[in-house]
Amino acid sequence: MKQIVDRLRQEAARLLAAGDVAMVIGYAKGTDVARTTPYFATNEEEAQNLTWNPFCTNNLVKYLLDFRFEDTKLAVVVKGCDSKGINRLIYDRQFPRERVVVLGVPCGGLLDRSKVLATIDPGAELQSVEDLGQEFVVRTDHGEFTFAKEQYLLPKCAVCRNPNPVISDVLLGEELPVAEEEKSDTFDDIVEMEALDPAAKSAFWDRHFNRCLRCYACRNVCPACNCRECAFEQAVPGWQQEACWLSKKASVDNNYTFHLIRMFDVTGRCIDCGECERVCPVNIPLRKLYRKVIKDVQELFGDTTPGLNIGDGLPLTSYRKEDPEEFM
Amino acid sequence: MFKRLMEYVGFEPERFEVRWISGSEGGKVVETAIEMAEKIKALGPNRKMRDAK
Amino acid sequence: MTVKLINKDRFNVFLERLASGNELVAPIEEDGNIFYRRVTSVNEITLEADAFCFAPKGHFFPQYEVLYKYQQGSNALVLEEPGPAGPSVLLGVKPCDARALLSLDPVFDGNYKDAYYLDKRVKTTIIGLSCRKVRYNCFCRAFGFGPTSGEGADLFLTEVKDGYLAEALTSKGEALLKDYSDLFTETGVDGALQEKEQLAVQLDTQFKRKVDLDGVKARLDNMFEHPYWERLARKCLTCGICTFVCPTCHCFDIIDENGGGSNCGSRLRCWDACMFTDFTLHTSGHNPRPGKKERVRNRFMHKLKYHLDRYRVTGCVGCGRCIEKCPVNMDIIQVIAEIKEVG
Amino acid sequence: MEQAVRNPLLPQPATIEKIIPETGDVNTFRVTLDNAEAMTRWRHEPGQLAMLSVFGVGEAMFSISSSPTQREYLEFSIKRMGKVTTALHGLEEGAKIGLRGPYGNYFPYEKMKGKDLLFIGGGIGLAPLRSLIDFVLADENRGDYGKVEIIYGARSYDDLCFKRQIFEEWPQKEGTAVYTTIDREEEQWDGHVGFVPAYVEEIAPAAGNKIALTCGPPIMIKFVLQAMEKLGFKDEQIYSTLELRMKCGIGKCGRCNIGSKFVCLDGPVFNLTEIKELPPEF
Repeated sequence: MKQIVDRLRQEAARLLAAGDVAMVIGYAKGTDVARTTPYFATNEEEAQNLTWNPFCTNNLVKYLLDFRFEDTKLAVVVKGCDSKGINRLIYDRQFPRERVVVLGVPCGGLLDRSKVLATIDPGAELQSVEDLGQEFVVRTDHGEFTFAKEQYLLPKCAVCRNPNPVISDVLLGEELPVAEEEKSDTFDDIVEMEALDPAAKSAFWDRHFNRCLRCYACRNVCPACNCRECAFEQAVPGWQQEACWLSKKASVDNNYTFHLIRMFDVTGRCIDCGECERVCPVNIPLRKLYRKVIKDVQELFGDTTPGLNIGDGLPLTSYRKEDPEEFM
Repeated sequence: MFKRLMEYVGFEPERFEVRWISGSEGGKVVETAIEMAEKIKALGPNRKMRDAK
Repeated sequence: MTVKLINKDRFNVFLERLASGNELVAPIEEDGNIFYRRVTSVNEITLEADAFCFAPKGHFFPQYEVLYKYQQGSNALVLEEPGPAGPSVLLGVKPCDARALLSLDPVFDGNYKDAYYLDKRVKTTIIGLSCRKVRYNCFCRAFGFGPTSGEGADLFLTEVKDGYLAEALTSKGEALLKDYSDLFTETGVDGALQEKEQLAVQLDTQFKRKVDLDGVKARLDNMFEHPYWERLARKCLTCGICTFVCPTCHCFDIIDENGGGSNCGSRLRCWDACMFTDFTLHTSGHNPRPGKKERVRNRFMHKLKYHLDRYRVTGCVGCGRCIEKCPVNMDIIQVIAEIKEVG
Repeated sequence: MEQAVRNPLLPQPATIEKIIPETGDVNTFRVTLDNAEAMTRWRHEPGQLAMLSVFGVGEAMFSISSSPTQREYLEFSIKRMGKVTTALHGLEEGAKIGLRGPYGNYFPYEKMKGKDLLFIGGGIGLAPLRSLIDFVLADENRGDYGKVEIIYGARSYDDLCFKRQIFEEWPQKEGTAVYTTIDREEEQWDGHVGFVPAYVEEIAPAAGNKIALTCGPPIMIKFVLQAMEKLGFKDEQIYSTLELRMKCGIGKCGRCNIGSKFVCLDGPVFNLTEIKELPPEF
């Protein structure tokens, strides 16, 4: 891991010094080791603040959009899951391939910070962390702890199919092996949900959506949500004078509308980076929604997870004669 | 897709239907509407996504 | 000031009786979140939680509330206000949240009195509770109070060996002790007070992060144009989490909702956030705070300077919630330190 | 804490008595409160604001463009721009709306007594100035003030508001001068052509014993202020009225702040010395 960090700093410093990129978007230490923060290095000196560890959860791809109307070239650090977001933005014509240098990190999985803290002590200060392959070693002010990956990975990492970036210009480390049997997702959690009767499903989502604060963090962090202006923020949508898409009142009915529209919008486009669920301040199981559409798209249109390569057509915007008509 | 999603969040499957009806098939429109109306009457009013008040 | 003691068994009776006679609002857990909600059964209450819990400001300033209903006839316009709030008890309020209400009061009070907030404020009795643990991001100490300060509460509880120490801090608190005098006793109060003092000393050692506000306001007075804001704001997603979890954020929007025909409906107010693009957007398309930089700057300026300028109380109480929930680790403690460095 | 008696967020029912078209997209709405007693009790000062409601659409803040000396009704001159203004423009005479206010501070007309007044307006920006112009030109107040000069411009002849007043009523009063200009030449127009700031420099009003009041699009204000400086006006002599998006109008909703000041409470009228002390965020 130390090697990755060294390589990252070297590469970033080189790119910045040579003037190849104006900025390297990566991670730096935040509040503590377990709270890394997005970091924007603009010179060689700042490049030395960049870091990498199994707490680097943020998907940094979204930040490219802040620069989409400029002409500078940028470098961005991505994990396997995030890298699909690069393909998303390129496919959606939101960021040109030639303006981004992708610094790929092979990622052995991310540690679930809350689980770790719950095990040690919620007040503990985490000082360093090391990925040893099957386990993580975390040094804290309470001593050293070892966490088996099986139990302490973020949920999305436990079923990860893409530990290696699917698109990258510089790979900062050795590619990680992927076991054959891990290559297909069985969607157990979704199947379980589908099996419930309508009333039970309804009760489940009512409870979760009822507490949605409509902070829009899920939307703002999502690389598939890349519209210049969000329909939910248009006081007067052009084609529908005087009517709002959605009331600002965060009641359960409006919240349903918000989440269902967003869900439908990312159908066939969601790359399952899991950021929406991570950022949700009220723990709404959003991946249960978005993974459902991934599963359905796979079943109906035979597509794999979106974002694996740039050329993927979008199943809902392209017509094929063999498309199913199960609803008729 | 949409029907699957509606069902997933707890709408009864019968509440949403799509039919392919040509402009010359007036009778089919009526039939479908009646059929649909009966199904929905049997289900009762939709409580979902209504304001709690 | 009356100080009494209540043992654990009686405390449960106290809760039962509070819940039956009043609207009782207390911390309740749902899917790993703790919200202040109306209690239907006292078993739901999670008082001992050291966990993250949302601020109780929503009891006085709900995420959305009807301001009035309107009905427009051919010749008349009828506006109907909602009825007054009933009496309620807000239980288990942390010192930072009780203190936060003192920061909110001058906003809703003043020359124009906000009827909705003040009505609930007047009719609510606040029962505060000492913290039993200092969380990693807590920094209330920097604002001159601590995890055992009751300021802002009517009755202030501290969990002790034999139950709860109860200190009446206002006439409402006194009234509560009087109403339930059969449950509270004076025996053992001295020991409990000592225990509370020990707890205060012990909690004081638990603060991990050092925060010194000295000179921050003075620096901010001259920092509006500083390049720091641009740098700081880069990582912000401009979501509304920090404002929604903040116990002192009070921005709102007013919206109309038609219901039952186009001639009637209700006007509501709902939480809004200074982080949102459309918050200050003019009809003309002009936006005084068009980007992340302006909005992030406004938020920190508001918390650490504007609120203080205007109301003589800080807009931050050091609860640490925004630090904990921010998806990109925007950390107000680091921001305070950096302001002192660069300003 | 006392019990809140009155609810400041609750509007009073009001009626649009008359709609006076000013330009292609500006109407002046003459409004009375439905409660006759409330109408007699109503007082506002020149430059103050009020919140108008179209129920089902929303509320928006407008300057009261009629003079406080006009006690029978209130007037609002409103350009069709967004949701609420479009809805207002869609209403007919006799329609019911909601009104609350008055809000904000006002032009300090007491301090201006004995001085000459210079009004500089652009487009719809004349609306807030109009309440003060009509106030000082009212018979009962006219003696308190010196010369009144009005420099007013708009994009075209059609975009000039209050045409009857600027061309007939005001110039006919004693001790007044009204200068009008439009941005581009037009066939029927034989008056001045050019932007307001340039016209101000051309007219070159003397700064002595004068108070200047300006309102218009931000870009116009910016250049007008530069022109004024050239003409020797001191900051204390210049007032402007600002506008930001507002929702509550009573300093609670948090969006119209410029630094620690709220435009709805501490404004909309600011002296240029105050404006220069504010952070440039409006």
